[in-house]
Formats: sequence, structure tokens, C-alpha cells
Amino acid sequence: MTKIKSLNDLRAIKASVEAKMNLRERSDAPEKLVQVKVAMATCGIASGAKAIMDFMVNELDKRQIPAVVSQTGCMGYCFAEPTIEVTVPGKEPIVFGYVNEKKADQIIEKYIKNGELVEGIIPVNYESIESK
Amino acid sequence: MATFKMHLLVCGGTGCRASESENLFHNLRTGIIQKGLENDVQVLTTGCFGFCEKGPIVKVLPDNTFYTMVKPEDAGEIIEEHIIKGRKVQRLLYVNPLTSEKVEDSKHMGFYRKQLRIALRNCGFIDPENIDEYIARDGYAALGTCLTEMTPEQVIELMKKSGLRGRGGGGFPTGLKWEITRASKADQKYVVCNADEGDPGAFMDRSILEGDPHSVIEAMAICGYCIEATKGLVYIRAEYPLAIERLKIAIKQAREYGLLGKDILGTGFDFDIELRYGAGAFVCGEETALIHSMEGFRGEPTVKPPFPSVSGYNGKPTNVNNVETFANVPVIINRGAEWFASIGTEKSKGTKVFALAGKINNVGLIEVPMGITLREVIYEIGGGIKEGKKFKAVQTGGPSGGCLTEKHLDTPIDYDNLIAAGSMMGSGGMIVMDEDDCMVSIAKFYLDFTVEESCGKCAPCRIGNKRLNEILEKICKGEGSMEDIALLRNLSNVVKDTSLCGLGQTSPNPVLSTLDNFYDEYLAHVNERKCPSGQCKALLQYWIEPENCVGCTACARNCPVNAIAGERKGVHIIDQATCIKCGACMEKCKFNAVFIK
Amino acid sequence: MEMINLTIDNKKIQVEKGTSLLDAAKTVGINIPTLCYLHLHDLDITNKPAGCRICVVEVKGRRNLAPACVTECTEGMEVNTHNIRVLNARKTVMELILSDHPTDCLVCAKSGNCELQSLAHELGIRKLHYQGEQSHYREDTSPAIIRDVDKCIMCRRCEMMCNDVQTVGVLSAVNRGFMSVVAPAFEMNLDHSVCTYCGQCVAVCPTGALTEVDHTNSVIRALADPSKTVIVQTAPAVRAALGEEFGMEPGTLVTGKLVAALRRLGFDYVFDTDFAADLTIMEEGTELLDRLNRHLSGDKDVKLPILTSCCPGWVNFFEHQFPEMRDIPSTARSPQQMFGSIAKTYFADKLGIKRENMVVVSIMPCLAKKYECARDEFKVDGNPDVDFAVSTRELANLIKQSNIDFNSLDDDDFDRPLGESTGAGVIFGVTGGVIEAATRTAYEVFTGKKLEKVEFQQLRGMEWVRSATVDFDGLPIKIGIAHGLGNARKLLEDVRDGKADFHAIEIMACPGGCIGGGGQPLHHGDSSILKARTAAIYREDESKVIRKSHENPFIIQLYEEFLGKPCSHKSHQLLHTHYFDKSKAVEIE
Amino acid sequence: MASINIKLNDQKIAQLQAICKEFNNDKGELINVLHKAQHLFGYLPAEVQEVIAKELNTSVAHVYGVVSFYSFFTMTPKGEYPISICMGTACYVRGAEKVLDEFKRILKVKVGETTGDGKFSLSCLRCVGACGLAPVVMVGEKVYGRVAPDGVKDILDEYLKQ
Repeated sequence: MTKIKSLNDLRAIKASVEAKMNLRERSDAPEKLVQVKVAMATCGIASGAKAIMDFMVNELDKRQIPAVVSQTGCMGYCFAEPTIEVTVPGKEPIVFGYVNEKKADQIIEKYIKNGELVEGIIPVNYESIESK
Repeated sequence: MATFKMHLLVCGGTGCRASESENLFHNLRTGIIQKGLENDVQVLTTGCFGFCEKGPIVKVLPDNTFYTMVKPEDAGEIIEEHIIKGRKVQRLLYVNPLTSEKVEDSKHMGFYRKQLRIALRNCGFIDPENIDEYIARDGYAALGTCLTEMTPEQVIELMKKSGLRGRGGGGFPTGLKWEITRASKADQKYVVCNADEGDPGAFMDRSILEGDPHSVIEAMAICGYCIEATKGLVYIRAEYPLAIERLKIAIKQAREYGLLGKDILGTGFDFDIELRYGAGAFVCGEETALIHSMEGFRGEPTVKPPFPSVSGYNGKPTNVNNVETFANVPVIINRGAEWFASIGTEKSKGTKVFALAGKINNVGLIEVPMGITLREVIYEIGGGIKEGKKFKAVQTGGPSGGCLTEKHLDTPIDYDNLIAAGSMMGSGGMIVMDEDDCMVSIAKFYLDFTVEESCGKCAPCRIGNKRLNEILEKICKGEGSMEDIALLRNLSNVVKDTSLCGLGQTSPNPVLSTLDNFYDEYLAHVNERKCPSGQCKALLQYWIEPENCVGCTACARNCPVNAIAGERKGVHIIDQATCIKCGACMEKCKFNAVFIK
Repeated sequence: MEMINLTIDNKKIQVEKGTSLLDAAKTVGINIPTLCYLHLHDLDITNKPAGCRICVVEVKGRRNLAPACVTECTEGMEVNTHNIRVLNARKTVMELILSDHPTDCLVCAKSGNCELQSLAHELGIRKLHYQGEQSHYREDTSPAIIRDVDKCIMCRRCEMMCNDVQTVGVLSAVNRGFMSVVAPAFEMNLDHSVCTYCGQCVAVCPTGALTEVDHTNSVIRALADPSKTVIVQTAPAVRAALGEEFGMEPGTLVTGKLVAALRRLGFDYVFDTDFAADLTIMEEGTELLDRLNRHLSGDKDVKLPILTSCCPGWVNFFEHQFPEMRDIPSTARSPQQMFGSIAKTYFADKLGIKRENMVVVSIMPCLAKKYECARDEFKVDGNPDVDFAVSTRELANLIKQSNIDFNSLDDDDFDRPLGESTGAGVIFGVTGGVIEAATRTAYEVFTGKKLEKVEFQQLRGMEWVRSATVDFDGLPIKIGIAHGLGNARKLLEDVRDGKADFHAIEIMACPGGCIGGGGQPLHHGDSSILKARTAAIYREDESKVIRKSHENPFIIQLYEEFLGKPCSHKSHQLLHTHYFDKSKAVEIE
Repeated sequence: MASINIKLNDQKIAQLQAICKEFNNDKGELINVLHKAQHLFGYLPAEVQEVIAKELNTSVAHVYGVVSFYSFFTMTPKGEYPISICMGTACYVRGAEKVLDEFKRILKVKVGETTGDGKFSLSCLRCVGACGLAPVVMVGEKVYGRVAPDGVKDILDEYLKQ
């Protein structure tokens, strides 16, 4: 990693990373990637989030679905751990709770491949600072 | 395989289920099948939308229509009009109470959401182990702004204007604390992040450190700039291995980028952070105890003044803030003091993160603007009480706090209101109790904790809490008297009045607030020798109702102490002297013949 | 000086900035009760953990009550020290402390002299409203100190003394909450620790948690045994403090009454440790001059400075903590042991009795003496040179038990030959005294000249570490003095690191020297008592006709009749010792 | 009271000294040193504390005072499978005490004790922050959520088979 030596350096990094992140999130971009975020805080991991993360990485690869799987912190839905957020290009992100391997498999087969929802959706119930 | 064109999401939260969402779901699904649309439209139940007062909720995708207060008999109309004809059912649309306008697309009705995530802005959004993702979300921009465009005085002024108060429980104005530490002259000063989250049932700080460690690092650097400190220390619980790991990674990445270390962003400002580990002592959440612990001593608090801002770690001026407080700082710099001050109440600005737990459906981490009511938190965000039971109390502030009841449900939550109601904000644990919880036992639970965690330095906390606990135990056993209740109250007041640190000064709060709010329960234990919620074992008696008993012998066979006598096909009787109140008989009886008296 | 105006109990007062509420209140005749607080003003020793919460007062505008001992006065403060809220809180806290304290006051060693007991009385505690489980710990009896920590109230005075003042580091608060207590590592017994038995913990303990091992019954039994000749020696510091136990003003000299009382108790011979102190000067002084002369003649191997060795707490300290430097102190035994050794040889021979039939009792201001006399190297065939070391406090008790009206006793004189002493022997009892006594003799022996003035003011005083240069007829002799083991440590570290170039150093383990010993009447935090005792010792010195050890006729006689000359073979056998490396002596049970 | 008399071999002492050195033999770093030492030995027997005191130039009493203050430090070796029951409020109101009672009943030990065969030790801990899964039990590093008293036997069986 190179050192960030000035505020401009910092802004440049922000711009480039932001562009990359947008690329993988924005629907109209040519590279259509499915994005999966796995909540990997203590309670998530305690309920098996690691296994779900591995499952998603392996299975999406095996089933040749172009996707980015990343870890993230607590989404706040501790009651429904493990939780994952799936963003299919062109659609709103959807959070699924109580994900086990069977549910993860359904999410890939039904939702990611076919747009069919599966049980266990957790509606996002907060505002982000961007909207405030 | 079907490719659905539309989805109907029916809220399956407890609140909505109570208002017949299950029937609604059933009607929608059968309606769709009747119309032969089962391959085009998918009907699903979802988790709680956090809008229980307007339930049941139906959300239609992909057009984001949001129907509120939908009755089972509305199913037909939704299918007929919206799905087949493409016309939204106007009378079911959500009406914006401010504008009285009907909202067609829920994307434009974000304001129904009770939560606002500032401190948690990146939690569950970015990869905490990737600094780039933090930077992409405006990370380190605030530090950049402070270092290049603002003087320390200006930053402090901005913090003061924002109205941010310490989120660790005390509620001391953060900007003022920074100003005092800045004013203390010394060759070395320290920024300390208090991550010794010790309240049982609170996990806000852990979640922030696990989900967004850079926000804390950035804020500590900003604080260092303001108070002229070049060294930061994070005092973190050893019981949080994941948070420690993530924080270590984040510090390493920040160093590699030059955002920690020498000459940050070419401005000549030096700042670096080290970790110090707690070792399982709740009292170390108190800042003087925390500092002694960091110095390698027993975590015993000392009298303030001198405050750490004047004489802290190694005798040097030290600014101690907790994790959540720090997490708010970069946003305040980026968005301005006015923006932050526009959220919340007059004296409590911004949001507060709560760990919602206990007998509530949606256990989890929530962040709400100050001023929200308990009712909103419990019934709309929390999805109501588990198993539809009756709400009894909510405990805030952990062992330092008190119990709030039905009558406080509509009190706006802020620092001052909670204190006025006999509790406190604390670090943000919010434990919900239902009708099955005995409040005397709850008070005792907290006292058990305090007795365990008292450092032992001052007499009232060391011995007083022990005695309080013993009196409570006596009452729970049905051996208490009215004099004990009077003693309990006097001792609680004295322990509060005379203890050395915040731990002892607040430890009797669970006793006092239950005495105030649930005096009847105490009286029942003392006068009638009864525990109204059936939790106090010593006060329970298991009896067999002769009319229901068929003499199957299941209870007698399963009784571990052979306390139940009776012939096969004859009525059984429990010998109260032998019974150990394990409840096995009640569990095994298939005829509801065993009851508690 | 910035002045602060405030009101205490409606009295307007003005105090210097930085004054505590406790001290401010005192200026207008308001005595706020304290318990854990301890302030030895002249020694700058303070203990104020603000843990007992007895001194709480109400400060207008504050949510909680404030501990007066650590709360600084601020401008415009309005304080109430005895309204109902304060009184109720204070009494309730006291009841709490008592609820975790054994109530065996009637048979407690501290009864009548217990700060907790007096406070309970002052506060008018008549009933314990709060009762429950009491904390229990193992009792620990060492050769000198008994720890009955069930009686510990966590005032932390002993911990402060052991760590901050003495830097011995044996005691620490251990455990947490209700089970917290002050104890040695692993809650083991003191005799498994590096304890020096200086007894300063005992000297400040407000309750019966720390007391001395009591030998009074053994003494009574010995006195009652017709087959034993029981002789007693009394240390110099005892005569300057014993009177306090009988209601006399601190600083009252009771030498004559002391002798009379001992005689009434039935001792066959009443002797004086001061005699042995003179003997010590002869031996130690000779050793000093020997090393000095060798040094002056260019001997590179000679160890300088020479360190005094008459304080057993100090000996224990360096054996544990500085074993590599154990060849620096003088090999001379302490006066107590020299006395015992001479008594059971020279004097026993004179009487024509066997040593087994002689019992030597010493009256000491010290608890480490109890350990010292039990050391194996001070026994002959298992028979100790000194049988029992009894503290000043124990002696007072012995006198009371024996129905002696101490105050009405007529003065009496010590027996001869081991009762005759000089002023030099007397000043052993205060810090700087041993080295002043040694200087008086060494000067005259070294220079061959007579001292014009025997008082060396530059060696006196209460400062923790002092240094002075004495002119030995053109040769400047550099002398260092430290009292309190923490200061001894500093001085010793300087010597070790080559930062100090003293010829001789005197060290006393206890603050003030023996007059502040762990076996003295309790000062209860009043350091003016220590000053008064010091003054008394110097008065006794002044009143003596002979003030230099080498002029003591009975010392001269002893050498002539028995020992030959100082540092002779015989005196090495009887009056010198060797030291041990005890750094690894800590054992785990 | 030291419970078990172990004799440290030179290699272990060297390791301990290395830990102390890593922290510049600074007694202010005592707690960090103790954490590392406990990680190395599994517990902090008296001898370990003595070596640390010597290396950091402080008294053994001070080290023990610190060790006995913090509940994270232990002077007794834990069982092969240390069981910790979360006693945070969330777990408590969801029945952690009953779960604890069941462990006590089956293992026949009290909190803080180790079973005779050295297999299990039982302790309570404060909130692990997995309140969503209350009541929570940890066996070693593994977290078991939503544990009911009748599930206790199954958890133990898992380890007894091994």
C-alpha cells in the first residue's frame, strides 16, 4: 500500500474505490455482478455465518454466477442471524435472515437465478445518513 | 421454474400477525391461485417492517407500493385491482401525516422508518477489513478536513455546537471535554477510547468495532489533533476477540496508508494508536479505574477531581470517550454541527444505539433519534413482546439503570428524561421484560452482578451491595418483612449517596426503581409470601387438581424426589414438604392437572 | 497564596487554596470523623484512598455526599457536616463496616486501642440493622506478626506503608468486592514472603487485623519458674514512649519508673540494651575504622561505605532484596543480640549458672526483634541468646496485668554491670543516633583528640534521607542516613550504582527510627508524638554524664575481663554475625 | 494459595521472559503480559506470577493483586472443554440460570470447578454480545445459541464421544 500523503491523495482513492463499488452495485453498468454481503459480527459468526460465507463463495463459483461475496459488520438483526444481504443487478438490496445452507441454496437457485423470493426476508427498517 | 413478475410481501411480524396478517396471507395466496397467477405472482411473509401500528403491511414489488392496515378481506381487491388491472388501491395507501398525501412508492416514504443510522452508518454495509471501502464512504475525509482546513479550536467549537454528549452513559458534552483536555498543559497527552463495554446485555460498541473500526480510529485522530495528543489507546474487553482482530487490521491498514503515524496527510500531525486489554472487570468502564487498569494496576477507581482531562494515564491529561461517541465524530465534521443538532431533542442531540434484547421479538441492534418513545422502540422496531405476552418493564442502563414501565412508554428517550424516570441512558442496553418476570428477582439479578463486580475499595459498595442482595434474597425466599423493605430503601439511598465511583453510586437503582414501580410485587412477596409471576421458586407450590388427574402416574414416575403419591387411576397428591419445585410433574402431565399456587 | 472562602456548618471561613474540607473544618473546631485516612504530617506520609466513606459531608449543589478527606475547598462552597442526611449515611456506613467485622471486641488484642471501636462508640452505634454473611480468611501467625484478616476493613494503610513507605511489597489488596482483603501474594503466610517484620503495618492498623505475636504469657511463666534466672534488657526507645500507655504526655521519659516496674514484675536483673549499644559502637566503630584505614592505605578490595546492622528489619530487607550487597553492612550483631550473647556467657559465668537456666527477655519498640532473636545463628545448641522479645505495648499490658500502678512508682536504677550506659547508647533510639554515637567514638579513636562538642546537629532531623560530612581532623568523612526502608532502598541503589561515595551509612527501617517502631504505643496518625519521643531521647542523652561509648567503664571492664579488644576473635564469635541470600526464600505452599 | 505446584522448566521460563521483554519489561504492561502468559500456560500458576514479577521489577503481591482482581485471569487450569454460560441480562431473562443449573446437575460441579476427569470446567461469563441467540453457552470457542435445559445433555454428549 502506498502512503496517502495529502487530502487530494485521499480524495483520489475515494473516487476510484467509489467508482469500483458503484460498478459492482449499479444496475446499468455493463459488468453485472451479484453482490452478497454476509453479516460477520460475533453473533453472526456464532450462528454460522462463516459457513454461509464459504457456501456462497463456493457455490456461486461452482454455478458460474458472477458475484462478489464480502463480509460486513452487524446489520442489527441479531434475532435472525445469520443474515445476508443480496443485491441482484437492477434490484433493491434484499436482506435474508435465518440463512442456513438449505436457505442459501434456495437464495441462489430461486432469487439470484430467477428473481423468485424466498421466505425469511427482513425489511430494512432504518434510514441511512445519505437520506437525511 | 416460474419467473415471477410480481411479489407480494406480507409482514409476518408479531404485531401484524396479531392483526390477522396470517389470514391476509392465506387470502392473498388462495386468491392468486384462483386467478391462475401462481406462476407470475409470489406471495411471501417477511420479517417485521418496523411499522406495527399501521399493520398489517403488504408491500408490492417491483413497484414498491406500501399498503397499510390491510384486512384479510382486502386481499381480493388488491389482486383484482393492483395485480390484474395495474391500479393501486388508493384507500390502502399510506398517508403521510404531515402532508396528508398518499404515498404510492415506498421509496418516497423513508420517514416511516423509526431508525436513523449515524454511528452504525457503515455497519453491515462495508467490509470492516477493507479500508478502501471505508474511504469510499467518506472515510478519513473528516480527519483530512480537520487537519488541513480547521484549527483545533474550530473543531472543538464545532463539536460543542453539535451538542454531542458522551454515549457511555454519563452524557458529558464531548466538545467541552475536549476543550478542557486541550487547556491542560503537558508534554504528553492521551486519547483513550473506552471499549470496555461491560453492561450485561449491551453490545453496541462491540458491533461498531466489528463493523466499522475505522470510524473510531479516525475520530481518535481528530480528538488527538484537537487536544494535542499524539498517542491513542483503545481499552478493549478481552472477551471481544473479533473486535480486537478487526481493530488490529484497521490500525495496520491506516498505518500503511499513512493515516496513522508520523506526518499524517503531509500536515506534520503525528498520531498513533495502541491496544490495551481489559481482563474482566466491569468497574473498568469507570474512567479512573480504566486508566489504572491500563497502567497495570487493579482497576480501582479514584476520587474525581482530578479528572482524567487534567491528570489521567501516567498522570498526563487524558481524554476518555467511548466507542459510540467517537463513531459519531467523523459524520459531525463532514455534515456539520447544525445537521447533527437538527436530530434529537433540545438537550440530547443525534441518535443513540441500543441493544434491544430480552422478551422482544426483534432482538438486535438499533439506532434511533433521541426523543423517540419507548413505545415506538418496543412495538414498532422491536416488533412487540415475544409470544404475545404482556409488556411489564424495560430495563435501561444495565446495572446502573432502572426499570421503566407501562407509564413511561410514551416518554421521549433522552438523557434527562430517563434520569427523571429513575433510570439512565447508560451505554445502551435495553432489556425487555414481560409478565413472567419477577421484578424482585430482576433487582436481585442486577445486585448479584454488582456484588460480583464491585472492586471492594469503598465500604458502601463492597458491603452495602452485599447486604442489599441478601435482603432481596430473603424477600425472594418469602422470609422478608416490611422492615426489610424499609431497610432496603434506606440502604439503597445511602449506598448511592456515599459510594466512591459511578458503580456504587448507581448500583441501587434497579432496587429503587423496582421499589417505586413494582411495590405491589414486593408487598406480595413479603405479606402474602407469593411471587405474582411465579418465578421465585421458594414461593411456589405445585398442586394437582383432583378433577383433572386421571391417575396416569406420569408425574409420580418423573418426580426426582418421589414427592408424588397416588394409585394408578387414582388421584395423585404432591407432598409439599418433599417437593423441590423442579416442575417436572407439570411438564409431564398431559391433562393439565398440575398447577402452581 | 490564594485564599478560598467557604461556609462549614454555617461558619464562614477562609483557607488556603488546596486545603481539604477535613483540614478546613478543623480550623473552626469541627472534627469530622475519619477511619481510613492517615496523615503523618512531619513524615509526609498520607493514606487517603477515600474508601471508608466515614468522613462524608454534604456539599450544597452536589448530588452525592463528598468525602471530606479528599475534597478540596472551593470558593463559595457550602458544607454541612452533621445534618440528618449526613449522620444517617455515616452511621449506616459504619453499621455496614461492622456487619462485616467480628464482634469479639472483648477478647480482641486491640480492644481499648481500636480506632474502629472508638468510632463506633463516637457515632453512637447501638444496633446493627444490616447483618449477613461475613468474610472469612485464614489466620496467619508469623514469628512476629499475626494477621487476623477477618478484622480487615480495607483501609489500605498497611498496604500503603508496606509498598509506598517501606517498598517491601509484601502486602497488596487482593481479590475483588466483598472478598477483597489486604494480603501477601497468593494469600500465603507472611513467613513465606519477603516480609521484614518491620511492623509498620501493625503500627497503623486501625483494628485488630494486624497485631504482634504476644509473648507476655511466656514471660510470666518464666518469671514464675524458680529454676530460672530471668534477666531483662530494655531498648532506648521504650523509655521515651511507655508513659503514653499510662496516660502520660508523649515525650515523657519514664526510665526510672520502667526499671522499678520491671523489678516489681520479678525480673532478677534489670539491665539496659543501651549497654549493648555501647558495645555495638565499640565493635562497629572498630570495623568502620579498620575499613577506613585500609581504604586510606590504598586497599582496593575494602568495602565502603559500611552500613549499620543494628536494625533487624533492615537486615531482613537487604537479605531479601539486595543479597548481592550483603558484604557491605557491618557484621556486628544488633545490641539486642550482643546483650543476649554476653548475658548468657560473661554474665552467666559471673553468676555461675548454666545458660539453659537463664532466660533473657528484651523489651523492644520493634517487632522484627521477635524474629531476630529466633534466628538459628543466635542460638547455642538450640538455646537462644534472647528468649523473648516483648514490645513496648506488651510490656505495658504486663504491668497492668500485674496490678502495678505505674504512675505512682518511684524511680529506680538499672542493675550492674549490664545496666550502665552512655548517652551514645541512648540515641540509638532515633534516626541518625547510631551513626552519631559511632562518630563520637570513631572521631576520638581516629584522631586521638577529645571532642569539644558531642552533639552532631548535622546528623539529626526527620528528613528521610540525610547526608553530612564530619571533619575527622582534616579528613572529611561522608555520612549518609536513611530511615524508612523505601529511603534505604534509594540510598542502597545509589551505592550499588556507584552514585554515592559515603564512608558510612546508618539505616533504620522505621520512620523516625526505633522511637517509631512497630512495637511502640500506637500513634494513631499523630506524628507530633514521634517528634516528642525523639526530643525525649536527646534529653536523656544530655542528662548523661558519660556520652561516649568507649568511656563506659563497664564496657572497658568487659573488654578487660572477657573479650580482649574490639573485633577480637572472641568478640567475632560472640558479637558478630553473617548474612544470608534470602532472595529465593519465597516458597509456594 | 497456589493450587497446583508446577515446576517451570527453563524453556518455559525463557518463553515468559521473552513475553516480558516484548513489553519492554514495563510494569505498566502487566495486564498485557498476563494475557499472553495465560495464553501460553492456559492459566497463571504462582510460579508464573513470580517470574513475571521479577522480570517486571515489581512485587509478587502486586501481580497477584492484579490477577485476583480480574475475572479473566485464573490460577486453576481449565478443563479440556471449558464451558461458559453467558449470564448477561438478555440470557438471564431467557432462562440462562436454568441452563446453568442443568450443567451443574449433570456435571456435578459448581461454577468455577472442573470435573474429576478434567474434561469439563464450568464458568459464567458476562455478555458475549450474542444476545440475539440468548441463552448462550460457549464450549471452548464454539458458541451454542438458544440453549434449553433439555439441550444440555446433547451438547455434553458431543464432547463425551470425542
